[in-house]
Amino acid sequence: MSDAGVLNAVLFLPLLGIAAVMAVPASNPALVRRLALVTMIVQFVLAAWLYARFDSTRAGLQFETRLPWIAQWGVYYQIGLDGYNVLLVMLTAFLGPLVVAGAFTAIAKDEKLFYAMVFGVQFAMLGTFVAQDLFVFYFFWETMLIPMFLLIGIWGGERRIYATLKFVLYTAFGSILMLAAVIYLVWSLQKTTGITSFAFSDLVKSRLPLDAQSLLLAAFALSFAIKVPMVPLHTWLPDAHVEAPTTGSVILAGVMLKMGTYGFMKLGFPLFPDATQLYTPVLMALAVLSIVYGACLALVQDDIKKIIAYSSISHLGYVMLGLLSVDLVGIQGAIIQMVSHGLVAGGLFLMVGMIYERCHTRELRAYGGLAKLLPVYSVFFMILTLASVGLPTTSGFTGEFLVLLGAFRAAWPLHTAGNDLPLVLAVVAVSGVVLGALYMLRFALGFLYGAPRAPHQPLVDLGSREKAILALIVAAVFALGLFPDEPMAKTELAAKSYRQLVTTSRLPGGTP
Amino acid sequence: MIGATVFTAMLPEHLLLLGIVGVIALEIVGRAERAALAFAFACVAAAAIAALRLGLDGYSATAFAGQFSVDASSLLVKAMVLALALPVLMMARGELPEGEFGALLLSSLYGVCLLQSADSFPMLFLGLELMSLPVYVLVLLAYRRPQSAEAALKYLVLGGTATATFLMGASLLYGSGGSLGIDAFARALGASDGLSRAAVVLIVLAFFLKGAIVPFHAWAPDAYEGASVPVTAYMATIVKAGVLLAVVRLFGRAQLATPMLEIFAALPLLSIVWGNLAAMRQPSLRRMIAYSSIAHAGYLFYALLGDAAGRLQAVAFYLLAYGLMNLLAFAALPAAEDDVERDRLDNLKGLFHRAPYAALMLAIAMLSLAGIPPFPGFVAKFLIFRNVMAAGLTTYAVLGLVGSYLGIYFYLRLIQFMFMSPDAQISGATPRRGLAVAASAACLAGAVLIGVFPGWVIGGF
Amino acid sequence: MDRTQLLIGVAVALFSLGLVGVIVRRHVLVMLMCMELMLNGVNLSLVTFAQQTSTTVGAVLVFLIFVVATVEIALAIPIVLLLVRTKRTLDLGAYSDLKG
Amino acid sequence: MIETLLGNANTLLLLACCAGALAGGALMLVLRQPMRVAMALIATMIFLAGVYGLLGMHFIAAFQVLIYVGAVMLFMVYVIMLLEVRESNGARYSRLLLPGAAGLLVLLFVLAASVWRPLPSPKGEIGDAGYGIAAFSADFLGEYWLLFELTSVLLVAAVVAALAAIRVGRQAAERRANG
Amino acid sequence: MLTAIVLLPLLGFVLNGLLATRLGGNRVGPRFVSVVGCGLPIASFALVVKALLDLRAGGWAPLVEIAYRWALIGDNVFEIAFYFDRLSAVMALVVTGVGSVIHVYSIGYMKDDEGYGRFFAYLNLFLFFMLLLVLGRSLLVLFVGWEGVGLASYLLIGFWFHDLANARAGKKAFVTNRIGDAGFLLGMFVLFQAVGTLDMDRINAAFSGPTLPLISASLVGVLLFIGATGKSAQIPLHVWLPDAMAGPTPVSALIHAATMVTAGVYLVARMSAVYLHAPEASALIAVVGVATAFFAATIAIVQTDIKKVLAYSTISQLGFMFLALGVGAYGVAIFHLVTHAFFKACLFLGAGSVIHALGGEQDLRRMGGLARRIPLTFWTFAIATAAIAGIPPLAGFFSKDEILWYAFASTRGGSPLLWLVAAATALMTAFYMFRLLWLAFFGRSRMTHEVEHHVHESPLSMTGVLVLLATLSALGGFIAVPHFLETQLPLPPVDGHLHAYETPLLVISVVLALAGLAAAAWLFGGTAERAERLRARFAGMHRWLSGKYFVDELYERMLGRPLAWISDRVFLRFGDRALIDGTLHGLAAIARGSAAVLGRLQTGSLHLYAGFVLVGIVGALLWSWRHV
Repeated sequence: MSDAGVLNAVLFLPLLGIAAVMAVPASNPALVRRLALVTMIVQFVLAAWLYARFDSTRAGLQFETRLPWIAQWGVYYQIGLDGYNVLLVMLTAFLGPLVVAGAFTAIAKDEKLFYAMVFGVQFAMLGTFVAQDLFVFYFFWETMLIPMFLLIGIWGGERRIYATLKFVLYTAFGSILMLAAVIYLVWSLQKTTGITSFAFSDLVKSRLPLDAQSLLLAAFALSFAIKVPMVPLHTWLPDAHVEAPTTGSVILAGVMLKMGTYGFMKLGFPLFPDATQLYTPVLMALAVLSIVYGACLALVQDDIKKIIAYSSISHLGYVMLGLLSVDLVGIQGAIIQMVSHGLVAGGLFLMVGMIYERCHTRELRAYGGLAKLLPVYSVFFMILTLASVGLPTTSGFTGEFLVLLGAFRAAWPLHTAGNDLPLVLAVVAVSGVVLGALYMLRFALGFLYGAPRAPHQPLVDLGSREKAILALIVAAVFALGLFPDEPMAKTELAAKSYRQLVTTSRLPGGTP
Repeated sequence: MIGATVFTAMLPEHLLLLGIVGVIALEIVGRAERAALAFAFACVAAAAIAALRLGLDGYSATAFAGQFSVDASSLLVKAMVLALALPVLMMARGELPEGEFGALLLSSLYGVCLLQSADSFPMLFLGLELMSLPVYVLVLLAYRRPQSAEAALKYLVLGGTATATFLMGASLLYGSGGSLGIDAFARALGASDGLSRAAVVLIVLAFFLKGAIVPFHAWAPDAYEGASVPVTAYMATIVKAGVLLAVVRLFGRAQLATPMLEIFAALPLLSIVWGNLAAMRQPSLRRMIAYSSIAHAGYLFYALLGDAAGRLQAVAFYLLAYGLMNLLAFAALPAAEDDVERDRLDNLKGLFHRAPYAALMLAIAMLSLAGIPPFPGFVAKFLIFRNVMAAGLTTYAVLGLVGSYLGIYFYLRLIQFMFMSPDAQISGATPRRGLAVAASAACLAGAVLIGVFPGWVIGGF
Repeated sequence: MDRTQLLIGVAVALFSLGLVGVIVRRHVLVMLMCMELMLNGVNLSLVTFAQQTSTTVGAVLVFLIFVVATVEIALAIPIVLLLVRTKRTLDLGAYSDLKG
Repeated sequence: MIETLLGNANTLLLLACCAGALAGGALMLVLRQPMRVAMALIATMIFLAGVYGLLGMHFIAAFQVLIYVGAVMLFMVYVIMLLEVRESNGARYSRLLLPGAAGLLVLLFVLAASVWRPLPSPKGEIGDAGYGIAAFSADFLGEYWLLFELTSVLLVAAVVAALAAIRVGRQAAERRANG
Repeated sequence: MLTAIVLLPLLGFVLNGLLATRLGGNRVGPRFVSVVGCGLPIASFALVVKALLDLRAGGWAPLVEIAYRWALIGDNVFEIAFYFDRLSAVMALVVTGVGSVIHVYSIGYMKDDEGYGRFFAYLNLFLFFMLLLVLGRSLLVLFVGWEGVGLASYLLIGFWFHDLANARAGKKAFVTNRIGDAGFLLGMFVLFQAVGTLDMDRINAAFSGPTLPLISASLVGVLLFIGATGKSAQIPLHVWLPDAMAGPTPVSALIHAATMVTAGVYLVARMSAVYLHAPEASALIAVVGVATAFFAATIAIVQTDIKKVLAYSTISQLGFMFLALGVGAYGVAIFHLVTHAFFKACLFLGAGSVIHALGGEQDLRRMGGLARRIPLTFWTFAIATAAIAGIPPLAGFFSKDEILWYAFASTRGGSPLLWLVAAATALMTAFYMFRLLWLAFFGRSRMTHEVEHHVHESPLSMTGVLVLLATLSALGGFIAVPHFLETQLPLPPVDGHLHAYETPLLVISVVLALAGLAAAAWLFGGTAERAERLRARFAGMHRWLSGKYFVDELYERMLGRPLAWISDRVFLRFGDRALIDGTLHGLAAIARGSAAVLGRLQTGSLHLYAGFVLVGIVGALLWSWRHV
């Protein structure tokens, strides 16, 4: 099978999975689980193969597929891997099996539908990442709402209905405006250049006046910023995270939030460079605000899921900062930070799920001294916590360090040129390093240390399945912290093209 | 020679007529209860196939100069409408007196088909009446519930008003141009004298009335709720389709300009918002669908804002997606002893655990109606707003999209009831009947088809 | 003012009267008759224009309207009877079970 | 002299008929008893028939009288008499009387203003023989016979519909009879 | 080889961590733990010695060893590389040497602790990161070690985690350090921006080169110094060190006295080329250093917890080192660092031995008269005390005297004022150290009976270490570290006419040391009632001192509470709940309301519906009149 075929296989395997689990009689949940896990593992293997085959010295698309879909309006089913999405696809495929394995004991109700929905999310997320045609991108982007809606709504906690509706309505609102923007963009491309196409490669040829760019950027940015989420569009996240089942939280934190930042990197900024230049200060301020705001809120939460949820807001603020500091180091840092956050937050949510399965509460106060009760659990938890704090040798450090360095590098020349705002923002962002330590260690302090205290004692420590899941995640975390060179080599060209796109003006009169 | 043309050109209509006569005959000999529906089904299917074949062959002819003519697109549209009618017939088995239902449905379909070929206002008029008159009685046929008479009366009175308005407009048009040809309308659309303006406005409003656009929508919720499920499905899909397609035909290649443009944008926009909002707190599925259909009528009329080229494609594809999904929903709706209780949303709570298949089908239908991918409703919505945008009406397009956002909630609400709410206490819901399941399956298949190959389908029209 | 204007004026007047009659009169049968009145208005304008433009089609349409008007009444009456049987009144105000 | 007199007479008659029709229409809105309303409608129709006659559309006038007055209104009157016994003399007007009245005025004004414009003076003179029944029928059966046919389809459908409606009524009656 | 030096302790960490803890289900016994946990550090000590020999063989040309490339972004290279020159050699020797002996000491000290394996794992982890810190070639590697040792100290402070207070202390240490690290990061960024690399030798070269980078050296200096204040517990970030004494005593000795806390000193010395161009930054360092030394000393005078006294004395001594750095005497600072490592380690371990002997008692007020009971501990402790007090010819005397001299005479910001304060501090140092000695070992016993009778001398593994360190404290002064480093860290010039003062000052400092001894003996000799009277006299001052100037309380009030308040009230309650969610819920309510209104419009009355139609027609017609 050709490489492109493999990519398609990776993309469509989840649909096969849906069919498979749906075919199994509900009376045999064990088989459902096994099928789901196997499918996910196969998917990961294929993805890994592609990752290995990915040629980091080649710019542009690889493993590309391009078939007419709605040819008369220039809609093509076009997918492929490039430096922008290769790591994220890898991350998605990597988390897939872990998510499924993590759900084995947690989900007891409607398992068939559950795993079908997990596959649905997987399908939509992968599609969003590999899509190279705006229509296809939007198609997958929206599709993802449905399974997520059901995942949170059916298997969630007490206030799940509120949470899931909030999530969907929040996201859908952004998407609607984005849809309008998409249509307008394509139409204007057609009007100005005569090309009727949704392909990213064509859309970056569009030339729009500044006001149009600004409006379109606003529309795209609204949708992406809700997904990221950036303060002040974040309030769906804590509710969704808290009410969602572990699986839902892991998918949310692990991959879905990245779709927002990915959208910014792949579409939002490159498509409208001039508007981006114009509004960078605002967006950057919001990013830094998110860093600080999220950290501060995480500092005062008593629900352990909420702590991680708010920490996600803070961490994705770094990603945005890196992307906005159109500096190579910052961009690479942002990409790594995306993956890192996916691993770390995903892992932490998995661990919260594990403890929740044992104790059925998420109140931080209900716990204490787990280091004594669950030593193995505590070790993993401590590692992930430190990764989240951004301790060197973990992936968190790689991301944060490069992002901050990049932001600083971008800000310094401006500072010498007399514009101090970016520098101030960068410095404020650095303070996030302290706040991060503050809230995560507060969490660990109440959670692991002190006199042993937990509902439903005696607790059994991690089983081999759980150990395996966490070991894999931790391994990835350290790999990314100690040897980021190889993955970054794969994304380097993409980062360069991003920088090039965002920094070259595309106003109508401008020179091409 | 002429005879041959007449025969071929009107072949679908002839087949329908045959069906009508046959059903009546069966009724007379008293065999209707078993055979009528099957026969009607056969005839409609035959008509649909005939229309499709002719359409794909690109057949076009003018059977009666200035009165009746067919071309490929009109034939394909007929085929689409007739095909949409098939699930309705399947649904009706065991719910309605088959003889009468069959005859009335067929004659209504006959009207719909006429509308697609009418070249003059008398023809349009006959088509409209032939389409509507049987439906008044079809609504009545749901004699399980006392309110159906009320529903029928309301529909009839407002329908009659619509007819009168239409005729008034037609007569004014006649006066302004001395002709009742269909092209007179396009001309009047361009003209700026008071008479033509008044004529155009009245005619358009008449269609708004038939298509349930705010503020002429009021009959729809009551009529839909009063009718029995298959009839509601029929009204929501095929009658609406007939009206919309007739409007498209009426407009032909005419381009809208202010002030008509504004009327055409404002009222549909209003009904998008109105319908979507009002649907939020409806207790019964049929009423909810009614309001949603008001909103969808809004989207459909929006399509007329777009440039003439894409209109038929947009409207036809939208009607196809929308119709399939409505029929899917109604076909999947589990039966119950009491027709009133059948679609109480409260009774649908926890449906997923009682009837997973039905719940999934309903969910798919709702999501598609909400215009969320991967379901065809999204592509349809996209196509319409793309045309509006392409006509340079960015603001209207954005407003319409935002209006459509309001609609998401109540569709999700139904899904929430079916999947996330504790089960309702139902006194033994009777099992689905096979034919309805088949109908829903057919609709699903169709939906998948147009969902995966939208380009191909759109290319057809 | 010339004749045509007069007649058209009368026509639209009858049409309006009919429409308003539907709005204001409670009695079902009266309301139905008001609908007839609307159609009569239409007929008048059609005939006028037909005569004025000396074309046939208007008159043809008038004939169709005769037929349809008859049919509408023919369908309306049984429905009304049914309603009367259930509601025991001809007051249109009473027919409002369906709402919301 | 005589002609002008006749012409004036014609005009006067036309005016009178119009006035009568309008008066009848207006009465329909104000009269309480349905029977009287029906009478008013019949009057209106007859006046209109007169107008048609004066416009030279004799056959239309004839059909107006035959179909409308003869068939429809007779049916209507019959129904009224049938139901009159049940009629509790309820309120005459709906709650929308005042808005309706206002609406009437506005609508009249708007419609009249829209159609108000100098029209080309009629080609055919009054009593023009060109509009005899013969010519009309020729056209009807020649150019418009499709409409004629379709009308028959419509009538068929109508018959079926009416029968269905009546049967529904019967079933309802039976159900009530059974309790 | 350098890589091996670094990795050996890591290996120990991995082995012990996986096999000897509950994570690996305690597969191996304490013997294995001890062998691995002590053997590998000693091995890497040996390797350091070998590396030193190679260095000398190579004519003191720095050894560079590139492990691998961490990242290559555009043309920015980030390498994991090691760098071995005289300075790193000294540091590495101290770290591995003192580290190893403390490991050995721990064998006895932690013998019957349930977390024995975990303890050694952590200690090895600490060594690993510390070696990364001192051997790293680029600031990046140094930073990795820098944060890593912070982690290790966090883990070790909270080693007995069942007591929440210990954990809190650990968290406090980590967070306080993080504040410094933020500054460190910024400093790194500025340097990277200016020089384009983080390799410290390159940076130094750039700053010693003919054309300086276009950057304010003082900015860099200050930013890096912020980092140093965090790690080396200088004002204003000194608050964490005293609390850090919650950890096991060997930890206090190794991390919080001998090695980790001196990382700041190493950093400044390492970046000396930058500071040579940053007089303002240097002045700041000097002032902060001397101030820290002074205030810490004052606090130490009144502490009653034996380890707290030592902790404050550590802060104070670190202050001395920074004073030296501030006046440009980098070599001297390192010299004091070394000697301090010897005697302070000895003191802490001695204190540990005392605590061990008393079964966990740390309060001076419940000791006394131990001299006869645990003589070996006493003698070693006494020597170390004399050393720190600056009694010639012990180690502390030489290093401290040189610091005082350069504080007085250096042309790089030396001044009599600095000398004065430093001298006063030296006096206090002598005083509080001897006070400690007296309270612990002389006078009559104030112990409870059960403690009394189970007092015992520590095992050989501990006392042996004590003896070794005592010897070093005694003789360490004769290692001419400044001279050894002179080629790399030249001593600051002294303007000639001050040379006359050299001998008098030397005499004065000796006198001060002895005065401190005498005062302590006079006040606390026998029954310490004189001290009591003194305290009663200066009750207010005493409260200030024993309250540590209430700095913690101040921070809590100025930073802690406002942060919590803003987060909770402003961000959470107002921002999230009231403002954002409030708006959304409001919108939802509007939608629901309008839905209700529309529902009510649908009255079911046909009249109304027809009315709608009328309105519609009229409206549309009127509208159609526009643009006629």
